[in-house]
Amino acid sequence: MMSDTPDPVVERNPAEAVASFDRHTRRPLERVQHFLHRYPTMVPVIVLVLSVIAFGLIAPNFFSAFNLSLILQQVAVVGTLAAAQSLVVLTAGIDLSVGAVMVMVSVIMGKLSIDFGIPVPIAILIGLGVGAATGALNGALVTRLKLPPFITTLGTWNIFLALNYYLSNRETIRSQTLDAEAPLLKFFGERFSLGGAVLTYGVVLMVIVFAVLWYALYQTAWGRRVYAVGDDPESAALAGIQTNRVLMSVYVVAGVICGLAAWSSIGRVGSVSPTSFFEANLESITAVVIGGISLFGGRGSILGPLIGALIVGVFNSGLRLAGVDVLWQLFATGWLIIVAVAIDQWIRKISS
Amino acid sequence: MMSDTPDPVVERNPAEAVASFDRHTRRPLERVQHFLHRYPTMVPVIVLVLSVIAFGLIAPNFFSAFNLSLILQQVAVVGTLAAAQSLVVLTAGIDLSVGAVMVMVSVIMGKLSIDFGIPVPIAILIGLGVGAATGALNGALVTRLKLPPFITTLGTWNIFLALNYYLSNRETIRSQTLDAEAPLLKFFGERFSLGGAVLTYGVVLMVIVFAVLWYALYQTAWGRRVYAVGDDPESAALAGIQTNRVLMSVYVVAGVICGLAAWSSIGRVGSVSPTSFFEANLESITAVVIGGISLFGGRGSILGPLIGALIVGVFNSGLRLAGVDVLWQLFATGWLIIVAVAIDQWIRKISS
Amino acid sequence: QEPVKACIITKTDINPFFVKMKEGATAKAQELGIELMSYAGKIDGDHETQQQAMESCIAAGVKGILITPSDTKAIVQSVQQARDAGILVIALDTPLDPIDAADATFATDNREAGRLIGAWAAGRMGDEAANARIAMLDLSPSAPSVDVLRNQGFLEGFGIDVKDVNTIGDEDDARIVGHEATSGNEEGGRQAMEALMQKDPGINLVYTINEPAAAGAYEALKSFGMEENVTIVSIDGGCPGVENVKAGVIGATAQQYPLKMASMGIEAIAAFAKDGTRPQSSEGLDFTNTGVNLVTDQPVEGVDSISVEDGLSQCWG
Amino acid sequence: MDQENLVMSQPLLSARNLVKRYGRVTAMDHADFDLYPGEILAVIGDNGAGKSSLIKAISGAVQPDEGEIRLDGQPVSFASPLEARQMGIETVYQTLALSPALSISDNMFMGREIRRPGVLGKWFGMLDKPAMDAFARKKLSELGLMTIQNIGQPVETLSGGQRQGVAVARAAAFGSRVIILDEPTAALGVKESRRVLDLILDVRSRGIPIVLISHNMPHVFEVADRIHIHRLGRRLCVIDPREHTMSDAVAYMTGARLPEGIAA
Amino acid sequence: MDQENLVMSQPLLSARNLVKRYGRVTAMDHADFDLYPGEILAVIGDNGAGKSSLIKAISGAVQPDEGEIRLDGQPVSFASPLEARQMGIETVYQTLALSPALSISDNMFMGREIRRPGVLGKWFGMLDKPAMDAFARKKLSELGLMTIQNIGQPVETLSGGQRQGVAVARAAAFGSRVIILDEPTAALGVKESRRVLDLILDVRSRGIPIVLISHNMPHVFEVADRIHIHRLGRRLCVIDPREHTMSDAVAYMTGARLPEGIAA
Ligand SMILES: Nc1ncnc2c1ncn2[C@@H]1O[C@H](COP(=O)(O)OP(=O)(O)OP(=O)(O)O)[C@@H](O)[C@H]1O
Ligand SMILES: Nc1ncnc2c1ncn2[C@@H]1O[C@H](COP(=O)(O)OP(=O)(O)OP(=O)(O)O)[C@@H](O)[C@H]1O
Ligand SMILES: [Mg+2]
Ligand SMILES: [Mg+2]
Repeated sequence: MMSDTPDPVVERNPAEAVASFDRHTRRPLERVQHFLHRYPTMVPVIVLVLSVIAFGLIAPNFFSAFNLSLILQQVAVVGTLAAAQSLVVLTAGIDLSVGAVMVMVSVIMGKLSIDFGIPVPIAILIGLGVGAATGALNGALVTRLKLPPFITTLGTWNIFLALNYYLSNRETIRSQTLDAEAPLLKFFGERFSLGGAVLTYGVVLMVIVFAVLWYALYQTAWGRRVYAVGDDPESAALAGIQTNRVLMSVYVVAGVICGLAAWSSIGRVGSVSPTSFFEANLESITAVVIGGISLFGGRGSILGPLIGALIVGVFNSGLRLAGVDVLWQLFATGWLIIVAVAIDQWIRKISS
Repeated sequence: MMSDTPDPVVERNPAEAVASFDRHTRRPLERVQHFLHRYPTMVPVIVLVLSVIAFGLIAPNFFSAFNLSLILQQVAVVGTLAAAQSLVVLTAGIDLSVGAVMVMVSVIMGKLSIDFGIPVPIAILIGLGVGAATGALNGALVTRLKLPPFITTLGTWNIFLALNYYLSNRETIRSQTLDAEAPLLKFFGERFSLGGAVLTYGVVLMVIVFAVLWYALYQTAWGRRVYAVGDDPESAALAGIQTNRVLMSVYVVAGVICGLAAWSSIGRVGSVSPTSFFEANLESITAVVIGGISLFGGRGSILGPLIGALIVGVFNSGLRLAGVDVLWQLFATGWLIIVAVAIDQWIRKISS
Repeated sequence: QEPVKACIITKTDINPFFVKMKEGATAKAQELGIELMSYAGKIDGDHETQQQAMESCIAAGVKGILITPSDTKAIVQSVQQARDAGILVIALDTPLDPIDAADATFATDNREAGRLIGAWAAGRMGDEAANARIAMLDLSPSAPSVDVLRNQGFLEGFGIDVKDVNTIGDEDDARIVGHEATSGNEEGGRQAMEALMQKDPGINLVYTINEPAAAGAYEALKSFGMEENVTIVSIDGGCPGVENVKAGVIGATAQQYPLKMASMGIEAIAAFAKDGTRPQSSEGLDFTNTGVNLVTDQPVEGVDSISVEDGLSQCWG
Repeated sequence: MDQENLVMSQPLLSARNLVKRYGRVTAMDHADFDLYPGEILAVIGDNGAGKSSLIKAISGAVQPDEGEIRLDGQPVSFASPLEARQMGIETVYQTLALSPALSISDNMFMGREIRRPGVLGKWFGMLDKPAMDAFARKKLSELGLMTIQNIGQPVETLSGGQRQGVAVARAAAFGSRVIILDEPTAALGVKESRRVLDLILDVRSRGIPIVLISHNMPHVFEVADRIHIHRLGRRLCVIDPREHTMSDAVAYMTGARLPEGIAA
Repeated sequence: MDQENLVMSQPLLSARNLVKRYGRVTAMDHADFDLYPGEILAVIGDNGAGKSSLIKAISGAVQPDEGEIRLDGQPVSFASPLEARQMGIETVYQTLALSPALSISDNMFMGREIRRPGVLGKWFGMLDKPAMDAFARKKLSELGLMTIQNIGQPVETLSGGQRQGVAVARAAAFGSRVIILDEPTAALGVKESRRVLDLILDVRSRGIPIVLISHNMPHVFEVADRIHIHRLGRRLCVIDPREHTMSDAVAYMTGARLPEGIAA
């Protein structure tokens, strides 16, 4: 039975040594799985590319610079919101209030500028401050009262929605009024061309937000701590991380990003509309999930949700251009979520 | 230093022995906390009683047998749905699709009875079967593809909503039509008096569903396994539980309960309305959470969500009777969620 | 030659009113050989999805767009983009704000619809109107424009001082028992009615935002044993609603004509595509009134109405 | 107990050529295993040698990619731990596999609950809680490991040692053919470890064979009849503790020395 | 190293009358503790005696309800593990406290990351990853515990022993005043345990005192200068391993015998 000569080198790590036995040939499917397992961020990218190609084939006009840049414009707001959502999800939380915060802040920025005559830059700063404050409220409930984030933000969602209706009196501030009195509020809706494609500054904002978050998460100590807290809060605390402080900072930063998204949304909508973006919560969560960030925290690349938001945008736009009925768009979106995450799961399977 | 004689009895459990030193006097607040810690189901009951008293004081007409029985009628459907939701949450899942399933099943029951002339009892059975099938779909996605329940049901929610609109063509089946052709569908809306209070059979259904679940969860092996799977699926699997089978059964039972809720909802609404109960998902989750079931699974009493649903009903009714504006009702609901769960958390604090 | 393309964008795909409107447009478009794409918001008030749909329509190179705006002010910018791209934009059912932001508006006057049922209710109650106890069953806490127009129109028609005509609930007339949101469906209507009945069991007049809410309110009244003493008025004129008028569930409803709006809209687009003619507004109005009729079998003097029979022949859905 | 005789008889539980790969790691690489009736077999080896993987394979917790398992000479294949349990193989896993929020008695009977006699049990699946509690209490007292006052106490309120005791008691109570213990004393103190060793000897005296995985050489040499040395995912050899010293065993298991002339 | 002299000098780290209650359980009941410069102090005791609780209190992981902790004679109070670390007290907890999804190097520097020199580091908080990786690799090689090829590998892909190695290396690398090890060898094999013991002796030879909690008496008696025996939530006594046998220690710690004449 002792066919194999045991290895005399004691230092050698058994797992490594055992691993070297693993030379069974792989089927092509397994190779793909392995490649994607090594580069998990590629999964949403591939889904994105495939869906762009698919819709390019079935939907007329889909594959034009105009339409593709339109998709970017359309996802800019939800994409920015998805950046905020990602941060919270990375800490194993979920933020159901992002959409309500965004709309409420846009109303505040608009009201202050138009009705109260406060200089626009100051109104914007106050708006961002309110965003930070909403984040601080969520963060305080999560860290001080130890409420689960789902419940905290379910509660604050209702609260911010009510405040939004109250503050706005459910009235839209018209585009013309903004043009006349506070054009800066519409800044992120302004267009510029970039080699045939027409983009808005809102798109640029989204990209910058993700780039900054990428830097912060991968290149600074804060980012490593966010991952550690999301991964295993108890271990992080014992390893000397002030987990409450990290969580608090995450919620506040997410709140500020919601504030930026609010500003961007004014440019996108063209007016201050208190009833817009009702679905932004769920859309941001969908983008995060399709982007491969684990709802259990600590795992996933921040660039995933950017791709996730684009996938959702491509799907919506493609289905619309293909003339699919609203009802079947809903139907298809349901399957998109399931299939995208199932693919992701399949690729991650071999790691467990 | 050796003032205390060490205990010579080796058998004695050190933790117990050390525990016996604990004789420091307790402040009254701590006593309350301890009492509630021992009987955690009492927490929602106390919140319920307090809110009934509070609204009795501020809202005219609130404190009548008539109004209290009306609240019961109002919560019957969402309460039944909360029973389904509780089961899923006990397994550390969440079911965002319950509301959509319920409305879809009610449409199917109505369509089959009225448009296809299928005998009503058979239409009802088919409806319950469809409920079971939706549960089986959710369960299969969760157990076979290992998708997180949140995502699975986010997807199927969209799908069932689309199917609901498709099947119903968004058309309501009128109350009079049902009275003429399928009165059985409205059975759970029928009233009877019970000592001054007027109740519907829908209320009875809700109570029976909770009673049966209580029995199944506490008195049968299945129930113990549901808790074990929710508590720690890996340990449960190693302890010889077929976790996938348990999860599947939970989703299917939840689906059937959604079917019962669908039948009950026809009685409540009086007609078959594909657009009703849009908010039922979130309301059922709110009831479950306020009822003290942990979103992390495996903890909490099944009777909690019944109380939780009543609390939400009392709040809605009380705020309306107190003449609070719709907007501030939303606001108050937000705080209700946060405060109710914060109290729960405070009571559980000493256990960790 | 490529077929003419057109879009229809409705508020939601849930409400049968808009579903019928879409069906009317689809039928007409088929008849005229127009390729029609249809979009809808996810709920009433979902502006963002409508905006995206506008943009997709522009990208698809359509000739004309029919839209029932969720946010009448906010959509103006997208409408302008479309018009700049040479597209004919027609508002259906709900005018834009300002109304001339669209090339044309084919609408029911929702305020007028409210006034009609208000006036009918006042006439029906006669002197008792002074003792009316009124329940107002609105749409949602976000109070979209249709909610405001119908609510305030009803109060005006009934003869109540509405104060700010853009705000629900700022009235101080003691006859109003309260306002509750219904989400425009049966369950919401029932809950809201139950709440208001408890506040004041003497309610004798119920305004409802639409007929599903009215049906729900009726269920509530029935459970209180009060259905005989209370008059329900509503707006929409869908077939189930008119049936309910016939059955005595609803006293009167203001009927609108979504199919007509939609087919007129498609015809206008066809004409525009052919030779660039733009639709004209009705005499003396800044929009094309597609008409609203009060449907009741208990006509009241001074308020024009049609019979339930007629209502049924023209109902939708 | 005559060990030589035991080795001569047919193995009760055996495995040949088990292979299990996790992605790039091969946890078991053609591993063999033999357990004879009535013996205590210790399994020792480095961290990551694949001991737990071997145990999981023969207890149904993982399915090997290749290889064959025989019980009483008959090939078996366990799709789940439940199936192994139904064949009388009871395992205490390294992670204990207890449900923290459930009671001691619930945990002991997990997956094999006792129903009420009569209609209630048969038709309504009603559990016989008093019987289960009484049995659980008896088993724990037999073990003598602890003085648990409340059998309905959630397991999470027990100390680490008490928990390990519950897991061991569960296995000892229900294991009718084989009991497998994966590092049952790792978290235990001196006194508690002693109790577990006594329990092991006690179970063997009832004729039930035991597989004991441990890093604790004195324990292993104290109780084992044979020692299975695992290395690099396979069985390197089996030694008799009476013929080899602890340092021999350590040398073999770390690869410092080759076990000349001993069959794997 | 002359142990008598050590005992004479002032304790580096000491605690008096520490009390910690968890609901009804008193985990520490007026516990005392003394660690002298340059010594290896073993802490032994039954499961649940309160050893980990004591260690958590002096490392800032839990805040005692009563009592006093002194470092170099100065009263200190650590609100978090971070504060203890900043004072040079480094701890390997029983649970290791590693973040599974993060890399070895991320884990080693968790909470004390190195920034780039210059503007990038100062203004943009940019991490100096090459420096961190190089340092982590050096420390792991010094430990000699493993041949880790990729310092950027997530910790969850390591075996249990390798993980414990990372945790020990982290403590050894940064502990400038005191290193506390709570059962560092529980999950380790014979060979790996040996390495950790060597490391402990090595650290002491650098003059840094060590607190070692272990249930393994041979290990304790091999390396400890003094043995702190914990029982029922408090220090029962401190013994000199050269003057007492293992069975004395076990007898004291289980309460079978009273440690006559030895001061707690
Ligand atoms: N689920 C898994 N996924 C990936 N690798 C695994 C898994 N389980 C075990 N391994 C790997 O297989 C090898 C053998 O692990 P196993 O747990 O069987 O070792 P062991 O001998 O029990 O070690 P220990 O003494 O530390 O318990 C290790 O390299 C381990 O990392
Ligand atoms: N967070 C906590 N909540 C409640 N009780 C606790 C907590 N931590 C410790 N205890 C209890 O305090 C007592 C002492 O626990 P501790 O972990 O300090 O023991 P230990 O001596 O380290 O034991 P072991 O040798 O098993 O590690 C035990 O009875 C334990 O159950
Ligand atoms: Mg193992
Ligand atoms: Mg400990």
